[in-house]
Amino acid sequence: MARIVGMNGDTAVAYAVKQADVDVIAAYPITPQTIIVEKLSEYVNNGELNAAYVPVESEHSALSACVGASLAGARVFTATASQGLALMYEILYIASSLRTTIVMALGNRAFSAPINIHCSHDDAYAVRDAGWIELFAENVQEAYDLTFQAFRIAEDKNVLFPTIVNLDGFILTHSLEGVNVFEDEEIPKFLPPKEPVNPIDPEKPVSYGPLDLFDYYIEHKKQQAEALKASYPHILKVFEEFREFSGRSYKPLKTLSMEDAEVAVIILGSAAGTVRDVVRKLREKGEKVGVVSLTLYRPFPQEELVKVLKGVKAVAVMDRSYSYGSPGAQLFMDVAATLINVRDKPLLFNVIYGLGGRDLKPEHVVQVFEHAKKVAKEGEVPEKEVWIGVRE
Amino acid sequence: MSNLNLIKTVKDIPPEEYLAPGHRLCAGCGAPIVVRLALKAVPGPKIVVSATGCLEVATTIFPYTSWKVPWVHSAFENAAATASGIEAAFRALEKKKGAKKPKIIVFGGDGGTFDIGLQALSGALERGHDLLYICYDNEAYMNTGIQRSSATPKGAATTTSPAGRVIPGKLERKKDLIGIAVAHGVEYAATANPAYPVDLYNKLLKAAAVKGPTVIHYYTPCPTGWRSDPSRGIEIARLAVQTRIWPVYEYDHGTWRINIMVKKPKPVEEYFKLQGRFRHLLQPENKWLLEEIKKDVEENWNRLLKLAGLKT
Amino acid sequence: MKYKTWKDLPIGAVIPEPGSSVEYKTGTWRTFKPVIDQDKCIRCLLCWVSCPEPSIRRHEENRVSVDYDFCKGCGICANICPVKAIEMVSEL
Amino acid sequence: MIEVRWHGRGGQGVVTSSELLARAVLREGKYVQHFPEFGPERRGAPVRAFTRIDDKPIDIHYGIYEPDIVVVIDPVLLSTNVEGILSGLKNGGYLILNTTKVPEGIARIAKEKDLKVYTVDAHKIALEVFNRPLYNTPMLGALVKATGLASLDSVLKALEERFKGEILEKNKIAVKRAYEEVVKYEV
Repeated sequence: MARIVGMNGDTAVAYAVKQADVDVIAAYPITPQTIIVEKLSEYVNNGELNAAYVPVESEHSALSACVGASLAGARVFTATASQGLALMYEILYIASSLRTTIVMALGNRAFSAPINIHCSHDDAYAVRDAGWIELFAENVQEAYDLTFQAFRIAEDKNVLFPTIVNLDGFILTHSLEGVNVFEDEEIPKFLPPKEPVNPIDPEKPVSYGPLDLFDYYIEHKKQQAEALKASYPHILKVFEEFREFSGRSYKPLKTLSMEDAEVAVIILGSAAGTVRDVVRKLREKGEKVGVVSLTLYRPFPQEELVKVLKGVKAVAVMDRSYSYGSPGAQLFMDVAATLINVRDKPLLFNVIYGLGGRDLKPEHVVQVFEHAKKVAKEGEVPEKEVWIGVRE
Repeated sequence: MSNLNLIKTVKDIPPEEYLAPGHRLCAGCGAPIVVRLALKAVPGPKIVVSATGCLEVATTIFPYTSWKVPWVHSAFENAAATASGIEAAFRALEKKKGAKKPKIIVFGGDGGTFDIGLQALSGALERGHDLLYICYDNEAYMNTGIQRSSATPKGAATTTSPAGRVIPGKLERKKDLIGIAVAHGVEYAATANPAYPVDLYNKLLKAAAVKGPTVIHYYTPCPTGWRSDPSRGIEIARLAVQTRIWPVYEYDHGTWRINIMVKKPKPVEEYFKLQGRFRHLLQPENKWLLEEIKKDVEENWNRLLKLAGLKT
Repeated sequence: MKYKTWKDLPIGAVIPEPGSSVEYKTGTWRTFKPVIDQDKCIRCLLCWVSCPEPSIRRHEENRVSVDYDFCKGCGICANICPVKAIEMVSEL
Repeated sequence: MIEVRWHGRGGQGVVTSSELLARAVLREGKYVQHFPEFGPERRGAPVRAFTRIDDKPIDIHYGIYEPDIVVVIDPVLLSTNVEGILSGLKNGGYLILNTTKVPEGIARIAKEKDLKVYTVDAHKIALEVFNRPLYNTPMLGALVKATGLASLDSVLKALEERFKGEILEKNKIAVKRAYEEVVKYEV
């Protein structure tokens, strides 16, 4: 029988990590993720979770310890946000290149300066090139569900990449919603204990992380690139097995009313639901609008996106971040690159919204659709970059 | 400690080697000597974690490794943190699956220990992970080409503390690594030197026997960075001790001991003249710096005598 | 040496063969080579313990020999030998 | 969908009362969101919290600007922050106040906006039950009685999720008393 528990996003993630019977947690507190590590230390100190909690002295050491622990064969978890992620940056690439299976919750928060503790996707995007798998939760239930799936994906022998669950800072981390939770004894059916591949073993001495020069480095990178691409069908398989296990369905792309949409929004994270709500209302008025949100951000679901955008005339790609000096913000560039060689592709423009926790209200979404309709109608993009909800 | 099989001569050191030749360290490098001995001294299963540095790059040039034990390298400043994670993982897996926890040995150079890695080391020492941290100190960033570190001794010329007309080399004193380690409450910390292999080996035995963090600060001759004759590395190492420039001592469960007592120190000039990095100190215009160094050496020796409960 | 393709390499850039650096001979780095006078040698093992490679081999009864495949000719052994039983001889 | 906005000051348990309402409503099979407002404020500063309740899943994630219900936990705000309290409150909505006397300014606006105003002396209840000015749980009792958003039983069970022992018992008493003592103010 379903058991609904009221939890905020952080608590839900911590609860899932506990139920996943993680072996090692190494993390450093940072808003808005702190509740996660507080909860986990509480579980460990109360004997509810048999794991080693490593209270490191920095995020750099947090991820470094996770790399070591993962190589040693442990199921490993960390959580961070914003500046903490930035401090981990060096180790992000190492974690992926050594093919560790770390799972990280990222309570998405804006980068300084000026310092801000609220939601932007700066940190999520900072990982985009680092070889991690990235999932985005749109609500607290998804944050809970995706945490289990992240462990399955990361540890899958056909995947072996560290995996991030993104959840919007405060909007999800600190919001309480009803979560349909599993009973502890059900979990192993979906998530059995980790079976490490090639772990550190004194009986089988392997050297991890050697010096690699021009005679091999590019081969190793090509191998890593292909492996991340090849993980895609296995991620889909995990989603499918989770559906069988829980009855809740996850897909790389979540779409609403895209079948005959003429204009569409593409978006990540908690604001997707707000856009869907607006789409439902505009559809009632007969407007051919639709919305696509990405549960899977890396590897980027290119083929599916091309498919769902077929026949769409104008697309607003919404970024909760900015890429200074770039031809577009991060998701915009992903979408643009995905469509570049497609015939009859939609016109694209980039909407910058919600930086530092600025609320995305339904009226903002209506403005975006108005803009998109204009682009579709006139067949040209007067402004490639539109900031929404900013005082002019 | 009493049940330790401390050795009396070099002949008592086990013959098995866990570091293979074919590595690309410079001829005459002092680093592999401590590696060889540490891998012999630490009993049972072991894992090595290396910070980025000479030892790391020269022993694991893909597709070859010199290591016959599991070896992990992640980055420059995080060896202690990476080792913490490995130790924590084996601790957890030991509880859950009964897998025996190996001993973790960490090797960091002076850059990776005194400077960029000090925070991670401090964290690991404070948290009390069961690991033996060995700093192979060649007194500058040798991997990147002889740049000053906070372990570079006063007076030494490096490429970022050159012996200039106005500033004749490094003017700051070397950090006290053992003091830092002891301040964290470690049970065992010691300096060691390749000219005294029996002392070095016994210290590795003592450190390995502690359940918890221990630190060995190892003097590492570097002919390339010191501009010295590769064949004279051990001789220079011995002179460092005999001039009292590099005292060999230990902190052992609350007790300080000077292991190599130097009753009549040799003049520091004897040590300096064998190394290009110090040669400018022997010029008349730099006499003030030489005198300052002599004073420092005496001060440090007296400090250690005091710690060891001996008369100055 | 035959170079492997990206498909053939073990994942994560690991080196699964312990001590494989013995395939790389550093003996060619030498200009002078140590030659041990076995009659003078007192089997103290100071050369063995101080060799950075290690390329001084230790045999029964603590006899030693030089592994010229790896000896880089640093001369530490000759310098440290208390009875001057090791001589550095030019390779040229 | 019903949207509730809670007003109080830091340290009064504003966020807890919103959370407890969410937990009570969850028990009745409804869908909820509860979220505090986050800023750099510390103890003593005005604080708001929000609860969103619906019979179907809630997809939206943005702030509450036009609440159906406003609960003012802190009586001081009735004189210092009238504008803030009434901001966006829908015509015909509910206003639940911790007071014995509705200030004239609020009464006038309540009449204009056709508000349903309820008052309870949570201050007195809190001092008698807790011996401290803890207004949050009594205000929750008053809210559910006035609006029927959740049953008293669900609220008491929600308290059990959050509190234990003597504190739980005192909170139960406070909720029940406010539930009994809340009165409709005739606008």
